[in-house]
Amino acid sequence: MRVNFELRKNILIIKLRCDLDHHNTELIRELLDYNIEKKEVQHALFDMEDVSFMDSSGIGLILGRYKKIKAKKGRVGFINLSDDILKIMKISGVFLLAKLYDSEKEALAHLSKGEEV
Amino acid sequence: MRVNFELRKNILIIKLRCDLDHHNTELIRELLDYNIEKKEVQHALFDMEDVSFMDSSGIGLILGRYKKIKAKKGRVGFINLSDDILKIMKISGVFLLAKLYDSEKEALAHLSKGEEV
Amino acid sequence: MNDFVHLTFNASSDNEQFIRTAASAFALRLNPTVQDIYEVKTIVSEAVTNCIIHAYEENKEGVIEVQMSIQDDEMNIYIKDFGCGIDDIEQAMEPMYTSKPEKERSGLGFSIMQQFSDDMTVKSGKGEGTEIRIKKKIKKEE
Amino acid sequence: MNDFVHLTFNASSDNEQFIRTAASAFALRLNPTVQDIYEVKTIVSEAVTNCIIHAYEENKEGVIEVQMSIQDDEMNIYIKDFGCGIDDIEQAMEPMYTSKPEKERSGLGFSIMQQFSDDMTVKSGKGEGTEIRIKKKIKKEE
Ligand SMILES: Nc1ncnc2c1ncn2[C@@H]1O[C@H](COP(=O)(O)OP(=O)(O)O)[C@@H](O)[C@H]1O
Ligand SMILES: Nc1ncnc2c1ncn2[C@@H]1O[C@H](COP(=O)(O)OP(=O)(O)O)[C@@H](O)[C@H]1O
Repeated sequence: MRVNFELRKNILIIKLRCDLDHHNTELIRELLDYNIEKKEVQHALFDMEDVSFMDSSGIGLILGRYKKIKAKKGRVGFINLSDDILKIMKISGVFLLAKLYDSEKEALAHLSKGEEV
Repeated sequence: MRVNFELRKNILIIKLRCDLDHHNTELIRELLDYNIEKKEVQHALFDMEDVSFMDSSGIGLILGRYKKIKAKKGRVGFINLSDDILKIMKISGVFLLAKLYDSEKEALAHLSKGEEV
Repeated sequence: MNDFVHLTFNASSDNEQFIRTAASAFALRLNPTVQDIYEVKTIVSEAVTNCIIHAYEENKEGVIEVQMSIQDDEMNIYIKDFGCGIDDIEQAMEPMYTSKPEKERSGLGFSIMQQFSDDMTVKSGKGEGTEIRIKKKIKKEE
Repeated sequence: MNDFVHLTFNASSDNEQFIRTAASAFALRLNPTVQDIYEVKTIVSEAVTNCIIHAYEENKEGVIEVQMSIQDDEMNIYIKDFGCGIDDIEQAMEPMYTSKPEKERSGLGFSIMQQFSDDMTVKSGKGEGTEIRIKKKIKKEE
């Protein structure tokens, strides 16, 4: 399995488990959208613990999903970023739109409280 | 470090810690011989735990060291072989000359007792 | 005599992971830091992905060349395709510019390649394919 | 269109580890068993080592080609050098035969390649370089 999903109230935890390159983003995009578009889902939390590589295709994937969540007036968060992934994500400016949390617990609390990024 | 040595009485434990291909066997051959030729050494025990790849160059290296130990009227043993390495070593017939032991303890006891292979 | 490897392969997205692994395996002889390995992988991943998506528009029959060589502590990487080419290189290299927003491209490929390289030159023209030359200094792992 | 990769590299022993890694990275798309990965790595390692030691007698300037392609569940591997060639192929393929016992060669390279392949053909002649073609069925990891 390249992705695991877990729903906590209205927050979808998306645990990505593959290299986020062009090849894999093509394979998982629809699956992500299928889950994000479920009506119970408002916010998304990306758990990047098992992502060992990500390039600009991965950034494209994440920005695309960000837009879907935004359309639902939801928020996006990240946890468990390695230094390398963090570097790529900083280049992308994605942290202007979504927040990096120190733990799942913290992320779940903040996302559901409706706090602004 | 590609190799660790440890002397137990007259048994030299040789812990190999690299792929045993042509490139690495060229790099470690002299170091092995330098240690084997020390006068305290009579037997050799190869610990293969950290060898994740071995091809016929590795077999050549081992047979060459076997000859040096044999010249000292010593014996050679092996421990910690993965299935893959075991397969390659079986093809080589090296087990007609040297024995595979289940543990370091067993190997040390048998090698020093002067038991025949 | 400096070590080199030339690779020629078809424009299949399965080859993206292959070329990353090959690039890091080639760099290994310089005993690179983990960070430099990551950057080398990212550089070739971005460049080869561009060949697949842009140069050949996902036609798997397209041919991609990657050449890597080592000179002292520097790695030279050359990526070439025989695809559609780039009309306006300056525009293409702008951060966030992409000709394929509908494919969710972020337009950051060139920016990332540039940030991770010590030197990068792009040679291209409409219908002439694209060649990218990169130099990257590799720091040794202590 | 079947995926392929052609590699050309110089006869440096540093390239032995590179080519093993590249071969296993290429095979990965077939979702192979750990055992098949090991066997693919061993096949190319033996063949490329022979090019370095025998064909070019450790002259790093020698050029080696490795081509890999996939057809259904089968991997085709082709290894070519432009070195000294083999005079007596039958003798060379005998288990334990080596022309370089002083280099502690075990003479088992060809035997191992053969055991790990489903089909192997060797084409060579004195002064004509050597070509080896291997077919290997890849079992899928469950
Ligand atoms: N190899 C190539 N062949 C043709 N066009 C290319 C190539 N590489 C890049 N381009 C063009 O340059 C633009 C910017 O590339 P890049 O910065 O990597 O962003 P992205 O790949 O996300 O579009 C692409 O959208 C494309 O129009
Ligand atoms: N690429 C090659 N070019 C020239 N001679 C070769 C080549 N490959 C193998 N040979 C010859 O075949 C012999 C047997 O090869 P092999 O079974 O791999 O054993 P080894 O490499 O241990 O000698 C070699 O000793 C050499 O004489």
